[in-house]
Amino acid sequence: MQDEKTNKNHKLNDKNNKPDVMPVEDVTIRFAGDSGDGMQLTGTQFSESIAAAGYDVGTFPDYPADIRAPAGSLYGVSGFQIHFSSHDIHTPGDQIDVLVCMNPAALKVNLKDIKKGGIIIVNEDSFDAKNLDLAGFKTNPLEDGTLGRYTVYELPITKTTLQVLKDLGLSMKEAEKCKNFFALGLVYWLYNKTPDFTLNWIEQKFAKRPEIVEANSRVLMAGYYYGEATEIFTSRYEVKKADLPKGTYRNINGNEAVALGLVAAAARAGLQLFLGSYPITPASEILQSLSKFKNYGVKTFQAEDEIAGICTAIGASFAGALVATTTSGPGMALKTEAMGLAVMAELPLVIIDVQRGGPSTGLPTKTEQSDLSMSIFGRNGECPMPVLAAQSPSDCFHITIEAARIAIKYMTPVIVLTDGYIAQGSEPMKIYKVSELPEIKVIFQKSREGFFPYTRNEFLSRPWAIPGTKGLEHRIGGLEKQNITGNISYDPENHNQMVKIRDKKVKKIADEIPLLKVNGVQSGKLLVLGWGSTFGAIASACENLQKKGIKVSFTHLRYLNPFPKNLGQILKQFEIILIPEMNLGQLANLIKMEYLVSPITFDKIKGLPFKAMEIENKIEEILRT
Amino acid sequence: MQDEKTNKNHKLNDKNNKPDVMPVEDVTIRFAGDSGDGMQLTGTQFSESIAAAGYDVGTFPDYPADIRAPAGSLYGVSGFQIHFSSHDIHTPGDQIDVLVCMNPAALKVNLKDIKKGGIIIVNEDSFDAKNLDLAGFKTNPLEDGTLGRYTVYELPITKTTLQVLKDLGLSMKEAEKCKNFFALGLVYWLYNKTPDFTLNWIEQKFAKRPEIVEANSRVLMAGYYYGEATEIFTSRYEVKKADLPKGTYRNINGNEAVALGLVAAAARAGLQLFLGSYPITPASEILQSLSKFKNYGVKTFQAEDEIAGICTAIGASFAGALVATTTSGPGMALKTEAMGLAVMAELPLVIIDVQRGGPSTGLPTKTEQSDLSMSIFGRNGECPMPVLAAQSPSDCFHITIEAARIAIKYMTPVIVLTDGYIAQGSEPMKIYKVSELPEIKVIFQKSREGFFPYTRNEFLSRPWAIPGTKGLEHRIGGLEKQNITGNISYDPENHNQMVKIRDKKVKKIADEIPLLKVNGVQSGKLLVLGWGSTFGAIASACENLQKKGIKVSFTHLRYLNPFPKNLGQILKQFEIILIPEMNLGQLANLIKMEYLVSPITFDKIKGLPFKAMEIENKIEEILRT
Amino acid sequence: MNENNQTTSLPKTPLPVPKDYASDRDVRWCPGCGDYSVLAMVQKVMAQVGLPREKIAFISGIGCSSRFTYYMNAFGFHTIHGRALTIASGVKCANPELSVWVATGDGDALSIGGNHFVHTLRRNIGMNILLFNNRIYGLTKGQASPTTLEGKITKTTPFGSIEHPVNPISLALGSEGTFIARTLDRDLKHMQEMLLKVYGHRGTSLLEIMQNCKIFNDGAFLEFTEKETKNENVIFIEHNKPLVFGNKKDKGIKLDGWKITVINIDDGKNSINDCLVYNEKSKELAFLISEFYDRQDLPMPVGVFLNIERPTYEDNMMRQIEYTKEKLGIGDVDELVKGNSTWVIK
Amino acid sequence: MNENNQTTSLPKTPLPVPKDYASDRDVRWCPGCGDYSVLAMVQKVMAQVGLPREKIAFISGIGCSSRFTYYMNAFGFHTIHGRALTIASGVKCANPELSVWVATGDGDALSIGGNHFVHTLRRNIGMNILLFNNRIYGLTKGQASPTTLEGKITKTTPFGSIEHPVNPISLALGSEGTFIARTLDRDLKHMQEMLLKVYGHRGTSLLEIMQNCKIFNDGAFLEFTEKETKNENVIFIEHNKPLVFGNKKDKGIKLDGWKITVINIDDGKNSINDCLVYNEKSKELAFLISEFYDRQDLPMPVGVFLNIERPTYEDNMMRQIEYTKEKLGIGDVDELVKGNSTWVIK
Ligand SMILES: Cc1ncc(C[n+]2csc(CCOP(=O)(O)OP(=O)(O)O)c2C)c(N)n1
Ligand SMILES: Cc1ncc(C[n+]2csc(CCOP(=O)(O)OP(=O)(O)O)c2C)c(N)n1
Ligand code: SF4
Ligand code: SF4
Ligand SMILES: [Mg+2]
Ligand SMILES: [Mg+2]
Repeated sequence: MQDEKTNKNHKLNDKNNKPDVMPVEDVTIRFAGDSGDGMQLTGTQFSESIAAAGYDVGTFPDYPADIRAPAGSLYGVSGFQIHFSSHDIHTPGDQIDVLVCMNPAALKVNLKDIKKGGIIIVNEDSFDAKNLDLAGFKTNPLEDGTLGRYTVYELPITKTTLQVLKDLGLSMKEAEKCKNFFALGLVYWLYNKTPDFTLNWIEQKFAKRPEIVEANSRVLMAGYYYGEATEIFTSRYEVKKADLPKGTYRNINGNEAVALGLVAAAARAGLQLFLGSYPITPASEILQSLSKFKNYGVKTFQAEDEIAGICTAIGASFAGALVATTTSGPGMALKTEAMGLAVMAELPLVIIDVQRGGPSTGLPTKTEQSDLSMSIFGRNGECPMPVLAAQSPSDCFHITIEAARIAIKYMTPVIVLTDGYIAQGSEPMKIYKVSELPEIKVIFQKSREGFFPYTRNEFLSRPWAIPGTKGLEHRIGGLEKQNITGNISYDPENHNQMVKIRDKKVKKIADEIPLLKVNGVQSGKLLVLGWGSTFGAIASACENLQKKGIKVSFTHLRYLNPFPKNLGQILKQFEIILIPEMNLGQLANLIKMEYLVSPITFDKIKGLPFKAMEIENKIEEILRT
Repeated sequence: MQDEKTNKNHKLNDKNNKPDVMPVEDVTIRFAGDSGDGMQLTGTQFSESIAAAGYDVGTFPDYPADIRAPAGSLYGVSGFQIHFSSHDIHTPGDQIDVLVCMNPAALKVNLKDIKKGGIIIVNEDSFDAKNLDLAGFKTNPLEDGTLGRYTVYELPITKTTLQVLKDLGLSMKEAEKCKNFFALGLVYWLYNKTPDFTLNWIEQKFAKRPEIVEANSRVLMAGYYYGEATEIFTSRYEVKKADLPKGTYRNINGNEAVALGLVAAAARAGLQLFLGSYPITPASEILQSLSKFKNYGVKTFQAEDEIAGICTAIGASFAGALVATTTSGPGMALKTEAMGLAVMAELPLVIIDVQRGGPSTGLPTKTEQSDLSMSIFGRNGECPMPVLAAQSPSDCFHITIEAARIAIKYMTPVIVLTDGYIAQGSEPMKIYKVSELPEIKVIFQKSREGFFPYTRNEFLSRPWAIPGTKGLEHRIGGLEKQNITGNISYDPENHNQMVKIRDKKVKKIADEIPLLKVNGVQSGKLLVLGWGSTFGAIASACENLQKKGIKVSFTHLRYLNPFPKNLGQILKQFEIILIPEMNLGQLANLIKMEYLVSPITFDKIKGLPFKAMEIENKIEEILRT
Repeated sequence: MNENNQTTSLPKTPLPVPKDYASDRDVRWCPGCGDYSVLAMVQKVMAQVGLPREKIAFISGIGCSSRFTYYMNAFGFHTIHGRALTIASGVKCANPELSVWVATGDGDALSIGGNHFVHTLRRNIGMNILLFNNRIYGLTKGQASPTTLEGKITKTTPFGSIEHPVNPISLALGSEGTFIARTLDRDLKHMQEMLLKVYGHRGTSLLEIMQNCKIFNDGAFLEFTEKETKNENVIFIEHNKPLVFGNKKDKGIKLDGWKITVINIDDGKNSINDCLVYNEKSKELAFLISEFYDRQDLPMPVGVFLNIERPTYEDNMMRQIEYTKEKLGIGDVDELVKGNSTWVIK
Repeated sequence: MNENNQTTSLPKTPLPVPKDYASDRDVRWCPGCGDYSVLAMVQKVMAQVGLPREKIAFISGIGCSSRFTYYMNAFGFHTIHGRALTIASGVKCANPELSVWVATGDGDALSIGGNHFVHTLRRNIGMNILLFNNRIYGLTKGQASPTTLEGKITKTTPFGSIEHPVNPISLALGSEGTFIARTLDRDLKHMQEMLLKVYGHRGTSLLEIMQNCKIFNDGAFLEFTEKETKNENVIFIEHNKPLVFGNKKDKGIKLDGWKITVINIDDGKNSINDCLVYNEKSKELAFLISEFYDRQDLPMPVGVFLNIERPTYEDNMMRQIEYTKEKLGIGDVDELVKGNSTWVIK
């Protein structure tokens, strides 16, 4: 909202700092510490202020499973990674340039991800016997040479924090809690960025508690000046601003983007928005966000279970609202029967599945792409539904709007797949006004003349005739219906026909799906084909290789059912198709089925997103053979 | 049980009947009337007595949707078709040789299925103005020439029945209800078969009501002697006995066969049987049958819904029982989340899906094969499960036992697909003793030594360590588990490994699946590939054509996941693969995916099984091109 | 469009008659099914209160009773087994102006749909639930339902049911329902009275209808519906009236501490004044009386058990929306999408 | 095998101690979570009654409380959200010898699992249900649950909950439960007493535990657990004892017709003899008292609401199996497969 932010950004830049400011292309920083150390907050602050400064930013929060873990334990480590760059980036970064770690456990967990020669900033005060033991270090890694390959800065973060605050009358516990701001301040300094963004935030956030404003600000600045004052840092870094398309930007994660996408779609369509949902990790935030938008007229219904979640939505759709239901794998499984009803009743409905590690309860907090097959095939009977997938946090906004548009235009439920990675990761999003979004035309049936519930327009879509409209009283349901009249029909030919009409309706959507573009050469040896959240890693990998002069192309699917019309044509242009997926090859299966082409699946089913490097290596390996 | 039946069979045959007895190869008879006319009973009686006489018999009951329809209405027509033959038959017959129809509606509905020149026996008493009107006949078809192409016998069935019973003191309604036995008696006569089987049955069934025994028997014999006495029938027919493999036989429908298969499997495994289920058409009979087997120790649990149905079964499996859950499409959809738990917990469980017309509530009483995709793909995460399908009513028995065997051996849930057609249709089944069935070895873990819940044997199967066993206390669940120990694990590599182990475990079952046999030439132009209930129609069609010297081969899948190991090899031997399926090509998709071979799908999604003729025509059409 | 305008510009629409609410579909229940009388009475009551057809949304699950929807000339949605209440909840939330009705069975509402039953009642979402309790699964041909009595032989309980049945009224009370009543398919006058009250109540109204399934559970409620036995076996509970029953109205219900006894009010010892006076505002009484269920010593209570006011879910929802709009201002979606912190790339 | 034999041949196993029931897993609830005390007490009570570990099947759904299973050295199954009671039902039916326990939360048991709650209770399947009611979704980080109070601000109700909550005790009563009790995570003595009774009851035992969620709903039960306020706000109900409460035991519950009033028994006008004497065999009383829930004028009842006998599902099931075996003879599977009518092809 306050664009003036951009003007303040470099207030401190012209100061004459002792260490040199070295230009770098892009940087990946990870803040890591105990769940209680406020690392998520620290990371968010840094990434938002960096994004606000005009950089392209990718983030990846990574925190322990749902229950609070004991302080200092390995499984209690919480991390937040920020990647920012002078060019268009797609991922939160593969390897860490700078690790800020607040305790030994955080060091232990993250060590493997640090770049050779990377920087490690540790809170030395936490490296006591107890914490070392909890982290499973037999000897102190700060002393035993473990960190020989890195540039290590050991700072007395806790002590300094307490020192700075000692006259403020805070309790020891309260005071200690500020220490994350020290780390943040220091990193601001290290990357030659002003801490103003966070200072403002602190002021607003704790407006009612001046002593906390004072404490946090002091510690933040203490960290900042620590860099400035002490001579231990030999250099400072500066990343050139990115060259992003013109426009107004904000930072956004995928879950928030879905929530806003739904609100925007409803506004665009001129409909009220109804969400029927049940909490589940990692989708709960969408319900939570929408619950806040009461003054936008949004109706959220926290149902007793996932079935009630989707069914209330179906009911509201029958009554004329734009409706959605949000969930993750296990909840998706529960909704399958009701999805069939929506297909039969031909009512618009947006189903968001924020995929997580499966099967069953699986890995609730980890990411995966393994609900694709279920989304396409997982219903009784011939039960076709369009399936879309978001390729990045900000794309969650656009894909959700697209899903709503298709749902309404074709009177059909639509599945949108996102996953834990993009749901929680964030990136800058260019802002559009509602009026600039694709049109979503709603035509409620009004006229009685010629009205039958299952007549169809050119898109094979039936009329939306909502209760309250005089003269249009009619009945629909889950039993097979007679073509046109919608009456129950057991007629064999009619059933055959209806099954095929429903199938064709979904297939016909391909007529308006944007054709795929291939990035790189348009034909050749290797095409990398992706879908959903792998976009960032694939794009980075291919662009990196292309820069090196290696001939590799890539294209990315946001529409999984139906596929873009030129996909088959594109596949034919390449000798080898490589599909990196966070599953055992679910897209690969669809491709085989549809095009009789056999892609190579590169799977990673580890609850973690691909790194660009992993894909680069795989590509190089393939090209070598 | 009473094999002496076979000796009585031809008691009346040597009588000197006036019309000639003409030998025929095979015959299809359909009894049709109002829902209240007892056609299902009539058909069952006839087919059982015919089967007991040593014929191969196929039956197909076809009755209206779930609610009683008004008497005389078209949608209230109930039919039962019987096909019997001197050779091994696979279907209930394509076209009708003899239609017995009790009212005008039955005539209207069934006319299209009668063979040119076929016989129609009508109850002329029911052809009054009201019934004609209800059936939508403007003029009386018995008079207006509609039936010109057929041999029509108009009999006063109602009147004769009432006449025969007039001295018995039954109410008019009660007396009229006997009229189906007249038709039955007549057909016994027409096919030169003794009515003894039914006379015995009547005696046993109504043992407590001698007046009803008397009434029904009288009417049955009245029908029989009507043929004998009146001169309207110009010929009588005799079908030579079939040449079936040696053994003891019974007649059975698919639902009953599943129920018996479960009991037999439990007996073979030495386990108690537990069924958790919720009623749903057309699967309810399995639950109903098993509920009767209390004195066999069978535990049936009619749960509050399908989810509770499968979950009680999972609990009982954890506790060491052989467990099953039975359902149809919509219920299957509801069970998907819990299936994931069974996959993760690696517990044996047999899931029976008696498929019906979908999507959603669809066509509850009609048959379809459209849950195959869902069975293979319809769960969140990578969630592999073996899937089998029964090819005929009697095969339901064997496939269920095979599913139980695989479930226990591999510690996995297994899906068995049957459908409304074979669930309700019947055929002779050769009887095996429990001791003759394939071995089902149960090894409960006993020893504490080296015990971990997720160690694996050569089949990658984990130990079954049931509560009550001292020293084996352990915990399992739906979260990803550490290899071997079964403890919760969020470790990325472990997850990757476990996903692949679960996948491999199911794939490895292929090592012991019987190789597919091709019927017909082993390579050539056309292979017809089928799965599930289409077996009968495909086999008949191909055999018919083969007899005509046409080169067509066929092979049939009972294992859908994994496929038999030689399937790929077989597919390569033929130019064209034709897959007739009662869906839009779900097996075809799997074949494309697995073998990159593109079969021709021949679909029929009409709630009705294929006719052999339809497949013959399709084959000929393909071979012509 | 035209047509609508025309209609509203007419001086006055004629009063509706029951058949205005009948759809053009053939009614396909078995001859003699108890569902018929309910259909007729619902149509009658709708005409009586003059409910505009286009305002009616009739939702049902799956079951014989759930076919009700097809027979009403109204907006109808025949959904999936057990989920009628959730669909109805969505309809009402999206458009609180509608008169939402649900037709459901003992299996649909209390077995597979039991959870939604509990939560709909506690939320008090505006809808009228007609629960056709025939103590059997009709549509699927005769399996036990959660209201099937112990010992009853059905297709799935060939040796008698071993389950203790649900008492729908007690369950509704335990689920925090606000309007809870019972009627009989064969007592048309009473049914009419109940339907009018159902219609009159704001929030979730539950009407259990003891409904005879002619085919699979014939006579289940005979003792409550047949002239000869009805008055001895049924007690009609009415607000502010003493609880009396019997052919000669000679029996009464007395509260002795917290114990219930049946007294003879003609025996000189007791009089009508000793009888408990019913109060439909009392949840305590409703609980006491609801427990007269399948007990040989007590008559079956029929009538309104509870009728209390509590804000409805949709009112609360709309109120909260209005409140936040007032407090925070009507949201501007463009601003929402922008969020609190943006920057411009030029 | 060997080991087993060895163990049984030993003269006597030493008496178990609580830690025998603790598994080797680190307990991972938040520091200060109310779940800890329950875990400790369950282990203590199991040792007290000497329950053999191998006879214990501990089943849970998903939620913080459902992690309980992992911390018990017993057979454990951490299943899926809402389904613990169904899995437990299957376990008990397959092996009625086992001591089946369920750990579940207010979301797990009453939201997604609400239907199974109702049906398990009415069936009276032998199991002990520990319902951790913290009035919030803990594991998923702070959304409203069905027991969240109206007006409460949670992650999904940022402007306050608009839903009327479930009262688990009333719902259990409406579901035909046979043993229904409530205790507090911070009253160890009472919890112990309740757990012993839970264990002692045949059939489904339900124990609601008011449990503090330190992180997302801290202090929800403070008034009931803190020394200063507890006695004024909680009434301990005990069989055959008058209902009195208050710091000085100076208040009582009186039944006036069917109305409940709080009386001062030290005021000269009323005495302890005017107080209602509780009876855990009375469903009527249980209903009356269960309704003291979130009412400012009445104390929160804690203790055994109902404790009645009814045949358990598994007993009925086994009895029916035995009965049919006796009546029809033990089934011979070979005969069953043959059926009534066979023929031989030679
Ligand atoms: C998910 C699902 N499970 C089961 C069924 C089968 N089914 C349809 S109606 C019904 C029960 C009907 O009983 P009830 O609700 O009492 O209605 P009634 O027919 O007695 O009026 C069942 C089990 C179904 N249609 N869908
Ligand atoms: C099918 C499904 N839906 C939703 C979830 C997410 N989920 C896990 S636990 C839970 C609620 C936990 O609340 P409660 O049962 O009260 O337990 P608590 O954590 O408070 O002890 C939810 C919504 C899930 N795991 N599975
Ligand atoms: S089966 Fe029973 S409930 Fe269903 S329509 Fe027939 S009589 Fe009515
Ligand atoms: S979130 Fe609450 S209920 Fe869960 S472990 Fe923490 S304190 Fe306990
Ligand atoms: Mg019913
Ligand atoms: Mg909780």
